[in-house]
Amino acid sequence: MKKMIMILVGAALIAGLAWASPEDDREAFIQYYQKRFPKVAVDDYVNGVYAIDEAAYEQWQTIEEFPPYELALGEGKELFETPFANGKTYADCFPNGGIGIRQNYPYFDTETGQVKTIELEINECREKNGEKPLKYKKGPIAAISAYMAYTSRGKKLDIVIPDDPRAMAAYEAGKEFYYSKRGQLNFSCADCHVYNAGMMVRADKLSPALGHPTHFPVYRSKWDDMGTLHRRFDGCNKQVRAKPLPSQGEEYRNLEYFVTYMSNGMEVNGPGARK
Amino acid sequence: MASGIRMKAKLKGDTAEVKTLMKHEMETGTRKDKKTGETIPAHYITEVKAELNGKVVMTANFGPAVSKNPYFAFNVSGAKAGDTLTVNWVDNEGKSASEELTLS
Amino acid sequence: MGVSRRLFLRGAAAAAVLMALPRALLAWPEKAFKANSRDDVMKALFGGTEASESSAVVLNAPDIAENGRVVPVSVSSTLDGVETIGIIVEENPSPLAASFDLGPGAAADVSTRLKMGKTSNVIAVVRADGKLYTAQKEVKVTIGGCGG
Amino acid sequence: MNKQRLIAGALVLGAFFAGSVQAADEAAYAKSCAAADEARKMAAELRFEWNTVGPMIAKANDAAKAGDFGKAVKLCDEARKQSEASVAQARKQADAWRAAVVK
Repeated sequence: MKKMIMILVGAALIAGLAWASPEDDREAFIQYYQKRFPKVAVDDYVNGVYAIDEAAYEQWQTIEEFPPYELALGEGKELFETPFANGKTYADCFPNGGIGIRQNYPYFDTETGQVKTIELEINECREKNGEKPLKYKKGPIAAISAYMAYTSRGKKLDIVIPDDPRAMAAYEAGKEFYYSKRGQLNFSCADCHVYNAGMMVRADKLSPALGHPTHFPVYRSKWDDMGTLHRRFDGCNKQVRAKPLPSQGEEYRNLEYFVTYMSNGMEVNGPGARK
Repeated sequence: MASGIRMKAKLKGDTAEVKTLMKHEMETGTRKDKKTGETIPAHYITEVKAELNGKVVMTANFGPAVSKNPYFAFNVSGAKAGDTLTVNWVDNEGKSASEELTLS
Repeated sequence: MGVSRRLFLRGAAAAAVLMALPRALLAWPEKAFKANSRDDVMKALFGGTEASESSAVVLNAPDIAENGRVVPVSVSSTLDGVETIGIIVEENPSPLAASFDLGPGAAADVSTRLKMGKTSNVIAVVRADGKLYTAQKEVKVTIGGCGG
Repeated sequence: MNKQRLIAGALVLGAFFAGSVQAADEAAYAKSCAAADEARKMAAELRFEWNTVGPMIAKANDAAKAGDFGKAVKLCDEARKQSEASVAQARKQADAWRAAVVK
């Protein structure tokens, strides 16, 4: 199935069909939200659901006075700076010593032909230096990633799709995932966070997809804990009664690639606090 | 940070506005372990003391209804730059932690 | 048999708790935290239930809690001589959530975050110069899980 | 004497009958759950498995262990139906998603 889609994508590209470019996709995405919520400035979408929910916004501001993720930030900084057994540190694995680089993730690595997320590279760094990989959804990796995001606050997401058919295929695969209905409830990501953003599901207001990836990892009150973007993907998939796919597996990384591209140009403001 | 207490303070005139966040589970004693089905014993901070230059200015008594990783903010008058502000907590198991900062 | 055994067990558990309490904790108002009604909390913490509602007590809490696990609540007062502030969540199994004893220099202005099991009145009680003043507000709690 | 023999005969026959019913039930369970497993495998390969299916099959296996093959068959039949529905979902979405893209 997947192969067939790839071939189709490839064929379409070669045939030069009127295929929407990622940039067309992104512009259409923003226009959609501007039409739907005319009073909300595009830049405000970095605040997630709080951009479209005034009462909740105030409560969130109260929490932000001393957000619960600050504990994780302290832990993350410590972990980030503590050398591995071989004396090297995370800083040795990343450009600019890992500081202020979150806005460039995820990126397409033309060498390995796959999408690299910051969490994936944190673990690659560990393994390269003889350390055991961390679990991807929560705990130390969320703390380290939170710290790295924090050092990048205010920088604008700059996701690049290089001139490489594999990169385009990864983007398209992420897009396909985003718009495909899944699970027993037969909902796609877009059904909730695009077409029903702002509507209530039981007691919750559905957050808009625009700006979603700017504030991860997040401290969620529901978790009483920090979690990575893929932990949230996992939760969303479960909510529509689909079996979640592996964190940092190809599908979720491609999904992150697409979703983050849609928020290109928006400021990194992670880590975030959410209910 | 090893104490698991984060503190922030701002001096406005002679008033210090202090905010603290304390890492603690705050177990209510009514939750059940999902795997074993056993009740998780209550474990929560009972008392937080705030001291200015070694003198107690405020004591907060907590029950298990205070949220996980408790937040506690308060204001102290008669403070000036260079003063030492200390916050320490004790929990129902007798564990404790302490953190201090110098006002500036 | 059943009853007396249970009584005995409860007694034993209470004794165990008391023994486990470190000395520094003796000031912790255990009775008030164990009380299960607003009036019992008032009696245990303040020695009486007679209180007047006062606009000099300001209680800040959301109309609708985003998540009952983390409800921001703050209490301040313009009254002179504030000694103690109590925060009661009426519908919680143990209504007293927190109390604050103010020493010299402490302002009557405290903030914290509370767990609320369901929609409930939140009551701020302030003792100033030996008298009790209150402010209260209903906070709605809904449960959910689809926030982003 | 005759009567006794009759009773004994009836008992033997009854036991044989019960045994064969049990064997038939067990075979139905094996068949139904093998079909469920296969459908589930297909859904998983397409990455479209529903999270309702795994627990259902686990429950079916528990029921079979406890000897309740009727219940096990019911659960496996439902698990197979849901897996087939998710495979159909995957096939449909392979094209349908394009129509949902924001334009």
